[in-house]
Amino acid sequence: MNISIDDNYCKGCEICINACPKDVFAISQKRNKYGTLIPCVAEKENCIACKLCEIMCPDGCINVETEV
Amino acid sequence: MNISIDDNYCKGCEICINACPKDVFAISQKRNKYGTLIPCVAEKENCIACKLCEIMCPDGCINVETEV
Amino acid sequence: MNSLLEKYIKKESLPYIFCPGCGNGIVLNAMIYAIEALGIKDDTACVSGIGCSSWIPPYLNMDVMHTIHGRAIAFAEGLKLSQPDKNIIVFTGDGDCLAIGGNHLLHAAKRNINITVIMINNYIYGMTGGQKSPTTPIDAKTKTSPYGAIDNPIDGCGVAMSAGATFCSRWTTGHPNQLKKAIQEGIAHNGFSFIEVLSQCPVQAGKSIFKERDPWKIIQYIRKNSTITSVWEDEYKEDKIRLGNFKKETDKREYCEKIITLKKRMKQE
Amino acid sequence: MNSLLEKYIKKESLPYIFCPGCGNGIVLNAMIYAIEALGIKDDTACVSGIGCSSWIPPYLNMDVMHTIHGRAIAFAEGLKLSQPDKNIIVFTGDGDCLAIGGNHLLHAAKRNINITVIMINNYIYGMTGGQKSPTTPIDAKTKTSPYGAIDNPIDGCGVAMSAGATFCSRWTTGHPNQLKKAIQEGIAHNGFSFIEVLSQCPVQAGKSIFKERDPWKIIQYIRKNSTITSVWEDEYKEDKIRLGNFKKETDKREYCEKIITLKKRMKQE
Amino acid sequence: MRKDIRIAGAGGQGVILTSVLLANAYGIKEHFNVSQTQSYGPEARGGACKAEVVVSDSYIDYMKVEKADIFIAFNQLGYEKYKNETKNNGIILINSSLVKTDPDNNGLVYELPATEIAETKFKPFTVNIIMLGGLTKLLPKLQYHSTREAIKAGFKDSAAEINLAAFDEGYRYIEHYYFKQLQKNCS
Amino acid sequence: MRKDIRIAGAGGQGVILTSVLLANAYGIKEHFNVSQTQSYGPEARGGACKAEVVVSDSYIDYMKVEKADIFIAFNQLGYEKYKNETKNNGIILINSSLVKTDPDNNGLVYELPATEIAETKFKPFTVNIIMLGGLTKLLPKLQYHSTREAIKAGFKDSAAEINLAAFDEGYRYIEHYYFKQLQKNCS
Amino acid sequence: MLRKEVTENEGEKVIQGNEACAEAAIHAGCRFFAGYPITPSTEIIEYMSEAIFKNDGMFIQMEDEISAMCAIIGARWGGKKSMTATSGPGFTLMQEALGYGVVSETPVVVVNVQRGGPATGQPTFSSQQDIYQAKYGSHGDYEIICLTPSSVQEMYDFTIKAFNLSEQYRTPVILLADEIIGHMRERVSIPDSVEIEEKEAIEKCDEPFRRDKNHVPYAVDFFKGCNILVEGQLHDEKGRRIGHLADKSGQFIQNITRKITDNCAELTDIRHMYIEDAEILLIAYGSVVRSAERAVKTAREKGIKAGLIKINIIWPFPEKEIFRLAGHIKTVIVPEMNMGKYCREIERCLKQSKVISAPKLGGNIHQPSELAEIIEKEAALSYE
Amino acid sequence: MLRKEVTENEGEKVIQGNEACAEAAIHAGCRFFAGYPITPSTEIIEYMSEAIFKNDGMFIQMEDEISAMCAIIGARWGGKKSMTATSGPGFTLMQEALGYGVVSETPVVVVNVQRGGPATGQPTFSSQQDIYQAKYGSHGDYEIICLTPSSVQEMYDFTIKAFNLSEQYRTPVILLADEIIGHMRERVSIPDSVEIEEKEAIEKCDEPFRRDKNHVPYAVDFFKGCNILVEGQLHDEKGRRIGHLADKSGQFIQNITRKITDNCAELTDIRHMYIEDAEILLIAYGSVVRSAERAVKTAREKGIKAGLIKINIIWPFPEKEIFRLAGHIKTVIVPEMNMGKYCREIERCLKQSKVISAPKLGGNIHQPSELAEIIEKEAALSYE
Ligand SMILES: Cc1ncc(C[n+]2csc(CCOP(=O)(O)OP(=O)(O)O)c2C)c(N)n1
Ligand SMILES: Cc1ncc(C[n+]2csc(CCOP(=O)(O)OP(=O)(O)O)c2C)c(N)n1
Ligand code: SF4
Ligand code: SF4
Ligand code: SF4
Ligand code: SF4
Ligand code: SF4
Ligand code: SF4
Ligand SMILES: [Mg+2]
Ligand SMILES: [Mg+2]
Repeated sequence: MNISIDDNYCKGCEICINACPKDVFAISQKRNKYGTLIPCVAEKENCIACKLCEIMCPDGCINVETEV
Repeated sequence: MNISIDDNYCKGCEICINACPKDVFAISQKRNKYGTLIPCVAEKENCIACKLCEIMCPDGCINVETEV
Repeated sequence: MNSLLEKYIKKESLPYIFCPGCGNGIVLNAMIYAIEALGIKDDTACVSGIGCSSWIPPYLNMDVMHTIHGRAIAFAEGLKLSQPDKNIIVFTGDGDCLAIGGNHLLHAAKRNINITVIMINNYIYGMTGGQKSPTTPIDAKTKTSPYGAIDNPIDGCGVAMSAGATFCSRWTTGHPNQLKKAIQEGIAHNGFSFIEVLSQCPVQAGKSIFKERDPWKIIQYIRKNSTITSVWEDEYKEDKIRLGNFKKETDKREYCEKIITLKKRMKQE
Repeated sequence: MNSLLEKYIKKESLPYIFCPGCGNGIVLNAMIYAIEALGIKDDTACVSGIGCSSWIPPYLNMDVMHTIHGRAIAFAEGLKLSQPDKNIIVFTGDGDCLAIGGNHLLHAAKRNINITVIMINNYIYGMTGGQKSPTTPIDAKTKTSPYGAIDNPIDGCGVAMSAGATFCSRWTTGHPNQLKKAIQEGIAHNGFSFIEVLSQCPVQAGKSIFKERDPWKIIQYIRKNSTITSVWEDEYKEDKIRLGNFKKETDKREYCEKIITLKKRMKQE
Repeated sequence: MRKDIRIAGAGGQGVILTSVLLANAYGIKEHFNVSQTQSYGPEARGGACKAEVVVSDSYIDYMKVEKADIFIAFNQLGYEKYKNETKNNGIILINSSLVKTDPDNNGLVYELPATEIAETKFKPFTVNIIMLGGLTKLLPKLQYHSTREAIKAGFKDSAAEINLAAFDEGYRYIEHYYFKQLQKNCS
Repeated sequence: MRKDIRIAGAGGQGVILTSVLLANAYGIKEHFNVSQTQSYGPEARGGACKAEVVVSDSYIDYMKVEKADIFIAFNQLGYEKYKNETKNNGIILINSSLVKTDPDNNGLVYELPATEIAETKFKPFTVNIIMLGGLTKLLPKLQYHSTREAIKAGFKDSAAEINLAAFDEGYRYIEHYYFKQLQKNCS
Repeated sequence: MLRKEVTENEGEKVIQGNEACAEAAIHAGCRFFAGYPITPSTEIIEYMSEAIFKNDGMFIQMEDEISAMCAIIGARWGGKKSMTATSGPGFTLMQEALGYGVVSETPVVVVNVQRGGPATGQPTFSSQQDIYQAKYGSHGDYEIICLTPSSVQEMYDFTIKAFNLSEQYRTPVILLADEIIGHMRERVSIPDSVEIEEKEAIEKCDEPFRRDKNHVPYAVDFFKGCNILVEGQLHDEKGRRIGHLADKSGQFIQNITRKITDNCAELTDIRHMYIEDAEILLIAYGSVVRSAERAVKTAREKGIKAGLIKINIIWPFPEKEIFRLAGHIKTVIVPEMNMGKYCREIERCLKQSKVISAPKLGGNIHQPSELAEIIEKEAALSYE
Repeated sequence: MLRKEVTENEGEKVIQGNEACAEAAIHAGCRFFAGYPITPSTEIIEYMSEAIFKNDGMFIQMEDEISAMCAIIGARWGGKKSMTATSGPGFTLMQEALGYGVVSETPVVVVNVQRGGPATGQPTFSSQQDIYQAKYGSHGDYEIICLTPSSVQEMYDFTIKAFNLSEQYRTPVILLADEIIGHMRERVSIPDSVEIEEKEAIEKCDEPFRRDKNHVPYAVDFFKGCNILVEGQLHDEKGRRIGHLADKSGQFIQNITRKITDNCAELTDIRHMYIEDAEILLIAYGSVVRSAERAVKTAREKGIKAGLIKINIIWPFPEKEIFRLAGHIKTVIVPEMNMGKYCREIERCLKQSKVISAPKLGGNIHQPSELAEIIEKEAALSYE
């Protein structure tokens, strides 16, 4: 399983960080090309694959791959 | 008391004839300048001065004078 | 001539352009009686859109705007805001008010601005010669519904009330005295008033909807088809049209008043 | 990138023009999930007006009309009538749909024509920079109500239902899965569907209405301020906004269907 | 050959319908070029009313009538308004129940008491068809049957019947009157 | 004297506000003629952003900037887009935290790490005011106090405070850097 | 591509202009009509409400003219040829969506049966007052194709042509009739078959707005796998907005205007009469042509060398052809049922000529005698 | 009658064009504003929503532009000077009610801050594409007064003037700005007092629409005992419809057009620069004037005899004055931020000159260097 955040489109709104029931995401120091601070996947192992982050990310950046 | 029908504006719709609870008006053979057959005051004495005819005449032709 | 009309009507413009037996003249009478009863002739202006029914105000010896199709309420709102102490009455038709003008009705009602809208519902576009209107009954064969109207008619009172009108009545031209009273109350009410009048158009609606040209018979038909109620229920199921004074809500504040309060508050600050 | 979006979104147009944290993207997601669940991508077209919310469809890999302010529903009706078998979804905002476009909503609902209207209510004109909209709460200080909004807000669901919408739901961007389901049901429903989404505009509404710029906090605020009910009562008095699937009426016939029946009848005659 | 025909009367008298039936009779049944026009009052109703028909065996340029060859007056108002817009040698047909003509008239006047006939023999609404009957008799290159066909095509069964009878009455009235005239002239 | 000033950056970086404050400082406090213009992205949000200020002691005809006398780049994108639209002897001020300059640059380049300063010493949103501070130092006929006044007038009390501090920091940074440059040039 | 469409030929009929228009629309393949009644165009919506269902099309009476115009654009993208009809006030209300039709390059036909304006004006009288509005009524830069019929037959023929041109150039086309033509009944002949333009809609096309050398984009419809983005902002081949890119935006405006102006020769439709030796020329369009024809004949009978140019497509302005035909003519008279509008174009075009405006206000058409008088006066002047 | 109105003079300020317009409206006596937000005019409604309440006026945000236009007409008859402001699409929607304003002879001011069109077009970019729409956007025959400011100061001054002209001629007046002027900030000086036109409304007048020799009707308001009938049909002195009377109707149209065209001299507002010996002339209006000024100066520096005419009131077209000033000039260049529109009028007016259209599409203003290049090219030609 894999959780990815797409740097290209993330606008740093932090909805994912707040929305994830398992606190999988966290603030990072990484900036994308627009200078936006994008979150990171901090605790992947806590993920319950509810995919709330996917539907809640307004910029469609998050992908949660469950089938491997 | 006096009931008058103004020839100038009557369009012969016969609403007055139908509306009057006391059948005061009747069809006549009199034509006005537009060639319209206008009703006549046939049974003035039956009038109860309810003035329904006044408010129901769509062309404002009828005047019921009560105060003399 | 009706002696009260001598005072209110521009005689030189007579006869009215209305067809013989048209209900518009009756509504005009009722409105004149109401104004006279209130004694507000000089403090009242009338505004109308386009349609036969909108031809009511131009005959009045009063300040009148005969405007464009569907927008009477918008003109009236501007006029009211510029002279909040005056009474503004709008005359409009089922097409003028509910077809092209529906949005202005919605928003004026929502604002609860103190104007009185009298909508003459003859179930048809009279002026243009008998096309389907938003109130045309289902299946009626009009000039633009030759196979019968398929869309559900709109209930003007229902829309006005749900949008926020604080006064609402419906009568017919067969109820001239009730109508006069309703207009009188509507004008006196400090808020948005909506008064619908079911009226006969013996020529166009006569042809397509009632299959009857005698104005009196149409009046009777409409009366018979209606019932007087004192309360408006949303889930009304009877097949008769409701008449009555449905609503008079006094606790909602009026729009101009709110602005005036705001301005007073500003001055104090 | 969200793998489903790879299929539905024109990647070359990204990033969206929406501000960081804007709710529009969430509504877009919910809609895509709904279309995917129904498997109707190729038989569906989206229409929108003008406003931030109306910028949702242009990113879709589907047939889309991005039209003019307030008229999306009218365009959609034409499109639907020309292709009655296809699904037409309208995206619109509180300004687009209830201010300038109110009359088209009224009439489309009255007709019960089978289109699905998704109205994103962010309580403000986002696109033009934060002016009062018909849903702006009373007293809110926006760019055009610097002393506080004085007019009563309109409830879009209330208007749509009273005008005749046969399907009606309201959810928030904090209820993405319920929203997706509602959209799915709305599309499947054969009649006029109205779905309102309470959404966060962290930039404009954030400034003037919520005094809060964090999108998540606004989402939470809206959620807390609302309550999920299963029935819509007209005389609702609580001060919380109602959410839920309010209406699904299946016995009223759909508009296109009525025409098609009519045409069949004509052929037989 | 070009003939300019003008009909005037009041709204509701069937002026326009008369002109339309006439145009159909000439255009469809007699294969002439026709141009039929009208002027309405304020939007749909009331007031004065005028219709014109131009008939020609060649292309019709100007489609309206300046000076009429044939002028039909349904009422006095219409007569007054257009009596001087008729050619010197023109034909005038009046509904003599309602119209009084000027002594110093331009054209040859034919009188047809259509309102009287309608109200006594038929229904008030047949006035215009009675006039059309008389007119058919008077007009050049227009067969009795052509106008009848146009009437048949223009009305539903029941209405057609009474109108055809009224038409005949008008036609015959003028036929008779016309001959009388001739006789008068001869004597 | 006419000076054409151009500021480029991203929406949200405060480019337009900077230009407005600058226009106020020159126009109100220094009594110059000013024309301030901007170009927006698609309606209200996002994308590239540019603002221009023309300052002159006489009438300003053309109100936009063709070649700039002074060019301020808030980010790399802005820098790239307009770097060649600066006069040969022009002045370039960059937010050196985000902008890397070309070696073959036209004008004299001043570097001010505004983002760094903002994020470490103030708040992220003060970037533009730090830049404005540096700019004020660099610009002709513009007093330190004039810009300060414009900032005071433009912000509410609490916001004014932090912005004034940020402004000072930018001003002083360039003052310092500028002298350093001079020294460098001398050595 | 032109396709022969068999009409239900009823041969010769006496019908109203408005009816002829509606019937032609059906023959031209119109299968969607949305409208709102207004004098003097109402007979068109009335006819269509009956006829279009019989021809397997769809009809809807909308809540106003704004939504009617929107609906026909929507329907056209659904693949149905579409039309609406209106008059003065309704035409004004349609302008915003008409502009959208132009920018989105939607082939639709809009009929304006002109009445007297402005505002409510003279609802039952005729005019030619809206000719500039037809060209400039919506905001922004664009060009329009506009036809002006002068007989009931032309009401039929030009409606067919309007549909064909709209398909060919993928743009809204305006049929600008007037009350006289709309309400007049004349004998017309309905042909056995009419040629109608029908482009096969491209399927699965990636750049639906790519243009041919005439600047005309592809024929595309919804639901054919093209993922079309129909856009009211200036846009590229994919429909994506380019409003923030000045060069591309300028190019876009060039494209939508040049597809009409560059093809002006093909869009020129002029008839003339007695022009070979004319010394005094009338230029007319719409119903007034009929008065002009008669006036010119009258003048000829009197030995005056009068001639006539009749303009069937007033927009794009057939500048070159008018100049070619009339550049050398000394006196040009432009009769119009308005305050003198088209004559402004003529004046600009015929710089060497004396251009006389012959406006007619008040709702009636020019009487031929009025025009003949002007011609005679001018003739007398030139003989002095 | 002009009355001195003391402004709350704040002397010199740096403000936006849109703000200057709104502030001027207040100073001109505007006490009613109805509007609907739209880029790039929104700052006007925003300013008014605050300022007008402070000045004892009334503000309303309407549900759309149609109703906004209607509301200001309604309010004006209530006796309050009124204004609305909009851009492209909104201006299009206002056209029907604007026509009603013209026919009912209602003095109101309509501001259109032009953006790129057509349709949604280029919402945040500038254009001068709506100049003909301002004149011809509504159906029917009419004339309009239209001012084109080219600086923030003029945004202030012309707004005052727009109100005065509307009162003087009793007709809607259009302030046709553009995005650049609307959004630009410049230093402006607000005068201590402004002269504003204020006619005392006549009381108890029987024929409220009787005209003076300039064809202008009386100043009348509701609630002054006049029993006014404000009518959108063509009407007589009492407001009664005359649409069925051709002569009277024609006369009415004459009246409402001639009150503007007959007073064209008074309505001419032209400035010029270096015109005495000019051989190449630029004619410009609105923001483009600023580029033209610089280009002309540049040309002069190079020894080219260039000159400039700046038109402050584009409608009515100042035909006579342009001809007087420029009739003899060989080469005339007309730069515009549209596809070349006003140049059509210039061409018609200056028949002897070579009129060169210098259109600029895409949303940006002409760079002075672009214009200088055209001037130089033409200068070179004339020296050949
Ligand atoms: C913008 C516009 N569209 C259409 C019309 C034509 N029109 C005039 S009145 C009318 C309908 C009137 O119907 P209603 O309001 O019911 O009035 P009624 O004549 O039945 O009293 C229409 C469609 C118009 N004048 N303006
Ligand atoms: C006819 C017209 N009037 C006004 C506008 C300007 N305008 C664009 S979007 C908008 C409001 C949008 O509000 P809403 O529908 O709530 O969308 P949001 O941006 O909030 O999602 C307005 C007024 C326009 N484009 N067209
Ligand atoms: S929700 Fe999406 S856009 Fe927002 S911070 Fe997370 S990944 Fe970025
Ligand atoms: S799938 Fe659910 S648990 Fe996993 S990261 Fe996303 S929101 Fe958190
Ligand atoms: S009701 Fe009036 S108009 Fe009708 S017949 Fe009686 S008097 Fe005449
Ligand atoms: S007043 Fe009453 S009773 Fe008397 S005539 Fe009139 S309706 Fe009849
Ligand atoms: S058409 Fe109908 S509504 Fe109009 S005047 Fe005649 S009867 Fe009255
Ligand atoms: S302004 Fe508001 S609604 Fe518009 S994109 Fe930004 S956050 Fe979203
Ligand atoms: Mg009606
Ligand atoms: Mg919104």
